Amino acid sequence: MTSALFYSMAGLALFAIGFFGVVVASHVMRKILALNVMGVGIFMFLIALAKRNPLVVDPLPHALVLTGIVIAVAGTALALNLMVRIHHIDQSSQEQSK
Amino acid sequence: MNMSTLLPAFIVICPILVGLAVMATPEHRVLQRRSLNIGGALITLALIAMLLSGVVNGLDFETRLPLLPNIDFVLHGDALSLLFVSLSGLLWLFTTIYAIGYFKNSANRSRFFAFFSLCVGATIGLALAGNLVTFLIFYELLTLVTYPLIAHKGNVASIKAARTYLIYTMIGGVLLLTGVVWLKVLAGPLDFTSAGLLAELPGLDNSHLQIIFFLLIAGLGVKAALFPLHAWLPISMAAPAPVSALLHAVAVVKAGAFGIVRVVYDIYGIEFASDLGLTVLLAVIAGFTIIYGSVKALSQDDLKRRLAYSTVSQVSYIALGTAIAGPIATIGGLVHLVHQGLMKITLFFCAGNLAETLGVHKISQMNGAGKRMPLTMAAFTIAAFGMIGVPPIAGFVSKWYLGVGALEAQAYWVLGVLAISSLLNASYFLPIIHAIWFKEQDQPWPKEVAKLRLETHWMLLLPPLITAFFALAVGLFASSAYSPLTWSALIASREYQAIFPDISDIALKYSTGHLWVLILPTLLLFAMVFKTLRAKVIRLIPLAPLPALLGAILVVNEDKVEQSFLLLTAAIWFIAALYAQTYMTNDNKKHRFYLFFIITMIGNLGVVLAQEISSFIAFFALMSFSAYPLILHSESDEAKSAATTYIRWVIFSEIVLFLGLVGKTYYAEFSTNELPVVWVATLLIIGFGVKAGLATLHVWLPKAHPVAPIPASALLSAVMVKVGLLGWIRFLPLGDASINVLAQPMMVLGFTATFLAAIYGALQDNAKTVLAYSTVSQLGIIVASIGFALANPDSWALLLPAIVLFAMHHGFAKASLFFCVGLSSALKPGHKLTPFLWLLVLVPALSLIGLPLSSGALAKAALKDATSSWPLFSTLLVMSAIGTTLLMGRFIELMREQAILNASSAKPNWRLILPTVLSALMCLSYFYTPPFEFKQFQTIVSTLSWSAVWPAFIGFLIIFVTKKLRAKLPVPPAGDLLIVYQALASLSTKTWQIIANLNASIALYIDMMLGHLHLWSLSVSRRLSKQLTLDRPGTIMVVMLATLLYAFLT
Amino acid sequence: MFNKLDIEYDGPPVDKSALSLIASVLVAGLLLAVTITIVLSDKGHNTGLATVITQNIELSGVTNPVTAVLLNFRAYDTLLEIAVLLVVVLAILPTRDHHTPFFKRIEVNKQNLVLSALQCWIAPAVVIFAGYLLWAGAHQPGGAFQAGALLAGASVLLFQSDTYQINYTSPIARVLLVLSLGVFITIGTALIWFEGSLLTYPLAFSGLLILLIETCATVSITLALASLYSSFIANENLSITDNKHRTIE
Amino acid sequence: MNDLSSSLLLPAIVFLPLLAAIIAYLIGQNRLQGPINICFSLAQFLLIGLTTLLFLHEKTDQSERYIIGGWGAPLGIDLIVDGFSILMLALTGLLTLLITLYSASYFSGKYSASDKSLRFWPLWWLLISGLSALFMSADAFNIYVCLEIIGLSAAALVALQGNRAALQAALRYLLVGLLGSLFYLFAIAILYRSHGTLDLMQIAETTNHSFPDKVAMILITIGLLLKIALFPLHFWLPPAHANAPTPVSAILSALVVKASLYILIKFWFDVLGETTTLGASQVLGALGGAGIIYGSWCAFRATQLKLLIAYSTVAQLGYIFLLFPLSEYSMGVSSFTGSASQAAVYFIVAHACAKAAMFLAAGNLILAQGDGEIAQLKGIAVREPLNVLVFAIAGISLIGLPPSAGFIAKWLLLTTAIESGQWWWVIVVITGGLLGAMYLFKVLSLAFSTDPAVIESRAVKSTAPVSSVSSVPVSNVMTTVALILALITLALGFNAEFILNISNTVSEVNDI
Repeated sequence: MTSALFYSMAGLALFAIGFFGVVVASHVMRKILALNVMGVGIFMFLIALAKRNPLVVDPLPHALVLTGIVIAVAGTALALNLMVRIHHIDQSSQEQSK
Repeated sequence: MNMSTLLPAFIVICPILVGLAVMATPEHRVLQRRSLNIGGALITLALIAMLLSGVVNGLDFETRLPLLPNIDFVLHGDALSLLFVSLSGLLWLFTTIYAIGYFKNSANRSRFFAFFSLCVGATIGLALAGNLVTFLIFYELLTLVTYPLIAHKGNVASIKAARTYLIYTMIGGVLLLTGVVWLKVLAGPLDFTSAGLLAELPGLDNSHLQIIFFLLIAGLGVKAALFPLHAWLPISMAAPAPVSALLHAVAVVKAGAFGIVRVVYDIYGIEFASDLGLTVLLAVIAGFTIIYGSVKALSQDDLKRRLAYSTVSQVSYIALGTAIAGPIATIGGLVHLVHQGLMKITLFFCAGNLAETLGVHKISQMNGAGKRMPLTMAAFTIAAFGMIGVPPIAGFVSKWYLGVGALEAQAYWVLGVLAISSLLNASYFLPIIHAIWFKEQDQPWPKEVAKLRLETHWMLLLPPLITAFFALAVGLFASSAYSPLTWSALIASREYQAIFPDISDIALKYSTGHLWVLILPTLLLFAMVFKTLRAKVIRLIPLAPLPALLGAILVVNEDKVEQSFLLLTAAIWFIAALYAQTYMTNDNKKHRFYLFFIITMIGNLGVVLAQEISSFIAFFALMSFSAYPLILHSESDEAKSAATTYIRWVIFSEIVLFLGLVGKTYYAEFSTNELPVVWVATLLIIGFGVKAGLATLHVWLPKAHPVAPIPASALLSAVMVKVGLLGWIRFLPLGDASINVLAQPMMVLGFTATFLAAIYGALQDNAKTVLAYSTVSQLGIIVASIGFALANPDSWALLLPAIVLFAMHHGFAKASLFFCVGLSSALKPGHKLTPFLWLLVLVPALSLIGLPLSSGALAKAALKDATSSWPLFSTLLVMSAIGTTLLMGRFIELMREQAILNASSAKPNWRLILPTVLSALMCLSYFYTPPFEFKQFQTIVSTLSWSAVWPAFIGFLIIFVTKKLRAKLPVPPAGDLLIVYQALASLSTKTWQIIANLNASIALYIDMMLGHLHLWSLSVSRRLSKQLTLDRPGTIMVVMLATLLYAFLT
Repeated sequence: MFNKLDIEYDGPPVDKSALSLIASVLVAGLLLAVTITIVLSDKGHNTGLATVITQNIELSGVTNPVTAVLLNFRAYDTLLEIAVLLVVVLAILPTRDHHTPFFKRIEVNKQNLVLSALQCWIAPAVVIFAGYLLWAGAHQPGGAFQAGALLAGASVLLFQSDTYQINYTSPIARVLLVLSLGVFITIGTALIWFEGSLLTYPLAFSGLLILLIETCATVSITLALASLYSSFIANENLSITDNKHRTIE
Repeated sequence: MNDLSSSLLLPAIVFLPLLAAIIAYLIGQNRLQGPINICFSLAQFLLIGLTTLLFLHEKTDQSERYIIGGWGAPLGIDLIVDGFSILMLALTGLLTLLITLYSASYFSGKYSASDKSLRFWPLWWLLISGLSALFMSADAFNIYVCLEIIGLSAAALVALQGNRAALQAALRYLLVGLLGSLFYLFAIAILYRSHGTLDLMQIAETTNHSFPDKVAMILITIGLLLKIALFPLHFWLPPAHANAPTPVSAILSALVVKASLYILIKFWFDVLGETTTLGASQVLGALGGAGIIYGSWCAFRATQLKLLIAYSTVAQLGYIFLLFPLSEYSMGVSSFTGSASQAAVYFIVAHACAKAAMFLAAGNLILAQGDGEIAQLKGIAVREPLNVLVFAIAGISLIGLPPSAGFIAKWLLLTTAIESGQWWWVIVVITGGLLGAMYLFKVLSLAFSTDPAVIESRAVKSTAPVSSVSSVPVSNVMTTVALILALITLALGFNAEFILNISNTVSEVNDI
């Protein structure tokens, strides 16, 4: 059980947990977080992939992870922004209704 | 890319371009839109003419564009497509003019005319389609383009109609698509080949082809309104009139029928289809639709719905024609495509005019429309008669060819269908014609437009007149070079190639000898139309028959029978005309009387001069139908009931005659066996028997004659009845074959009629009825002699002149008796002229009885001599004299009572007496000797035999003895057997009523069930969709993941 | 899963309908088990592209293989990735231009001593460190993204005390945001002209060009991440400019 | 095609929109924005047109490869252009040109708040560049990045309206998009682990029936099905397309959904061809069939016009998914060459043009009449005849009635279904056509009906205080754009050869 194998299993587990979270969670915030967990799972799998052969490190997955992280941040930011704007509209409509 | 490849494309593109251009023109630019429309129509017609001329002299036109991997978009101008293209191009022009007039100031006309020309573009494309895929493309385009036309008004009814139309045509379109795709997969590119594509394609499994055929026909059947798929047609009557005119006469309905023709002939090939057993199925459906459509039409009060149902039945004629696997039936079917188009579009134009100018939509509101809109209603009548199949109008031609074709294909039940449908057509068109012309306008018009110079806007009036004229011309000149009939014959010859029979002699040539005889009367007829000339024309009427009279004496001498008949008819028409001059002077409806007087005269003279079957039937129909108003003249109740009985029997005889003559023509031309066909003979006997007063068929005679004005009843009795005899002489195989099975019954019927009529007549209290019964009894003798001729043909040479002589004698005698009835007021005792007048009465009466020196004696002697081979005949002949004396005695009694009753002071009117004298003179025998060159017994002396005298004494003896007895007896009703028939008729209508409301309740039940089903399905779907709001996408996604996992890994 | 997106939902964290719960647990477990068995079972390609990259490392102009991959071998990916970042920034920034200067310092009466101290010590340090990171990227792990993230962190720190206020819609901000993508594209297309195909750095200048792209990327990333953060703050108190009367808590 | 591969045509197709986005963002709000964007779209259209012509002219072999950065396959990223992708590019070019024209006048301040246009134009160009990049990319991870650009910019565009429904729809669309892309990324990771390269061609060469490839294929299928919105996973599409502004919903329905489909087809037939089994394609076919029926049924019951059109997209996608079971299986591997692929290609093109035309026409109708309620549409044919005509033509193509491209597509699909003996798909296609007719003519019958009662109420309504969006007469630029699209659908209906020989799927298939 080399460490790379262990980490990739951990990555897969995180992916599955994340997916489970997305399917089951009901509040949007939880869904976004679950998506992030899935993303992290994949990145861990990729990094474990890079160090599969103890002797040599494959830099490509690292680059993929880097790009993946930036895209994940972007996606999450947009999702949060939309969520917040919905929240504001709900709040202002409640104020008017009061 | 020369002309031969571009022309079809231009013809299709032109209307489409016009459509698009019109759609772009704004609503208020009326002139631009109008010029675009009419210009487009004319250009297209010009192009079609070019195509027509090209195809006629053998050029081939084809536009081929690549469409799908190995299917092309083909427009090919062959004979069949041209038939349909020229029809739609022509009718498009007229419908555009009509529509412009119709939509003078209504909303969104640009939209209407745009879709209108697109619709015609689609129809032309459909007609020119070279393969089944192009046909399918234009077929579906047609649905799309007609939808906005039906929904044009935008009110609830038209939207609902459009929706139903869509549901049907969409499903039809889908079925057709599946069929075409399946066929394409099996048989590759589906180009139309003239004798059928699939026949020679190897390795096609028949069960597939049958299913495909069913799919194709179901798809096309929707538009061709075959039985189960026709419901959209009547409902879509909510569309404006030009739309229903275009849809039902030209575009949509014909597209379906044309499609069926294409599939059966150019894809399957007629032989291949028939031995696959497909054509029988189609024939049965078409037959059923014909009957069903007509039956449904009966019960519709809305005029356009009735016309719609009649379209449903008429279009199936085309399908029937194609389904009967015979060349002549094909011609019938194809030519009906054009004829039905012309007739139906006229009917719809007139319906549109009625709706537009008078606001009349229901048939019950149409009373007296003839007076208000004479020209439109005239067009309507011509087209209606055409639909019934009255010669010489277009409808008859197609029914004729269908009939002969059915016989050729041994499909006898088709003849039955044709007969029943003609009967039904008559029963739903004639009441309308009666209501238009002969009923007074009982309530004000619902929405009358201000009276213009013409009866309505000229644009509304011109098209129906032109199409009606075309319907007539196409029928009359059917066998001319450029008629649709010859064109369909060309098509059929290409379809059948090898086994195409020679059809030249069953063609309808309407050739009549000595046509110059009829010129004067027709001129007078046209003159009658103009109000100003009417008075002068009436005075000229007696001159009309003179050319015929002169012709009879001088010119027409090659055929003795024709000469004598012509002499009889012309003479009596001349005398009657003279008599009518004075008799009708103070009658307020005399213009109508004289109008129909002349038409009947033309019909009668025409029948006598007719050379062959078609002209004979044409004039026969003309005479019988135009006699109807003469009978109806006095408008009294008995007149009305007599007239209706008369017209019903005329229709019956027309139909039976049609069948008989169809049979005769077929067996004369094509059948190989020599022996005469019994059923043809029976039909002919029955057909002419109605007119000639055959025993059980005579019931209309005693009712009709007394009711008509004197000159009319004289003509009816003396001349028109003889036409039946002429028909027998012309068409029965007398003299060349003996049909014993018919001979005996005819003789029995003849003599029973003679004696029973005499007894029945003697009890009558109306002088004219007595005369009518005497006609029946005299005709009985003629019937018996014809029966005798049938029994032993060799005696025919002698018998013919005797019968003709007897007919002439009876004609003149009966005419003069009828004229004497007119003089009854002058017979009062004590005036110095009375004995002379009584002489006028006695001479014809005694000549009828057959006293020596009279023409009757001469005729009876001739008859006795001709039938000498069978002594019983002459004894019965002698005995008949007793009957006649009984009738004459009763007649004289009534005349004396009449004289005492209305002994008016007016002195006898010379102008009445003169014609009676003329006709009375004719009853003396010496007039007959020269024309008939009777050798041995022609001398007058031969009439001096004792046998001519003793029956008269016995007759008079019985009259005196039974005088008091007869006074006590109740007067039996005029038409003896009629009561029986009427009972039968009421029985059948009652049973029909039961059946009708039985299936009405069934239909209601089905609708209710459907309603429940619909509601139930809606609620189920609502409940189902509530649960299935896929609110668990998460779980669904997981489940899908699992299924994919399973699917991939196994 | 996405149907009930009501923000105000304060019910149980996991919707309790038993069916979906059990089903998803089961299948998730199955999914996990299957993938793990597959991954473990299959040896697969053990070294990936390591050898190829090491061979071409000298051609790339930088020694750190990750940066080489990121900015030379797969430069096209990085370009598109910057475009992604730009997408989100555009989606989030308020659309109306407030015509306030790009960078404004607001005098706030009550000062939070600890915060202001931290700011003046740490912010400059972070800036220098970020510069180092950027420079080291060529031969050690580091580079534009890490430097940009760090600077963004510093800007978050600065925003805490509301003393600094950046107007992201001012022209300068717009130019800076778009700078990295613009530079990258110009260089990329220019290289077509010089080297014949997209993004092929000339051997001599590749290091220099990568550095230039890296710096512009850092600037844009910092501003982008800062704007993402400040958009949340702005939304908190309904972006200052919208309703003037509202006081800043 | 040496001049093309070395020249700047291919990369320019991606960079030009990016440049346009930057400039549009920098210009900000002024009247110059419209014209500039129009000439950018024109330039883009010409560029793609040139590329297509060159590609057709060359026609040396199936595809053209463009090596970025000179590094070659495993290391660097390549751009590859084959028949199918050139067709999709051409489609993108055409739709960009037309919809930019439309949105130039749509966002010119008369109809929607002009400040939205500042955010609209850059996002629009980024979306277009993402699409163009996706159709050309030959690298698995690069496809992921393109999918992300498209997903995010599309979600941002959906949220443009700013009202709650739009935001909610955008959020749901974004989350679904992210989930789909993560699945895809996970599959890429597995593929890289077993093949050691990210280039699709190289992966294709070394795929065998091994487990990882199968799992990767499953994950890609699930991820992309989520993004394509096939039947059970379609819940996010109707609200997203209905609430987006008209030009956005047009491009969404016409192209964005097709992008993920393009990738799925690429993987399903080319890259991981061996792993696909007949059973799996039948499952996809079944889902497609169910989609047709369910989509049409929901469209029929929809009360909002745009919602109706969105559901009809769900239905039409079902048709395209029939491609999978119908493509013939030789030696267990289905190839994207048979007549089924022709049908699918034609369906994609026909649906793109027709749906875009329909959305634009519907947008015009809604602008003209004030609100999206179908019931309010009574008698609109009188006031907006051209738009109703465009709506009708587009509808005809969707149902598959003859003169339109939809008919050719349906014809090809039916022929394939019958040839391959799977006659049950024929029934599905037929019922789909009929159901389609139901909802189209529901709208058309309303448009034609001119109830006097309705006319008065409409007359009163238009003079009364106008509802939320003022019913302003539609500018004729917008109507003409819709009309051009409709006419293209009709033109495609008359000659199938043109499209089929662009997507060189035809070249191998000439024998049938």
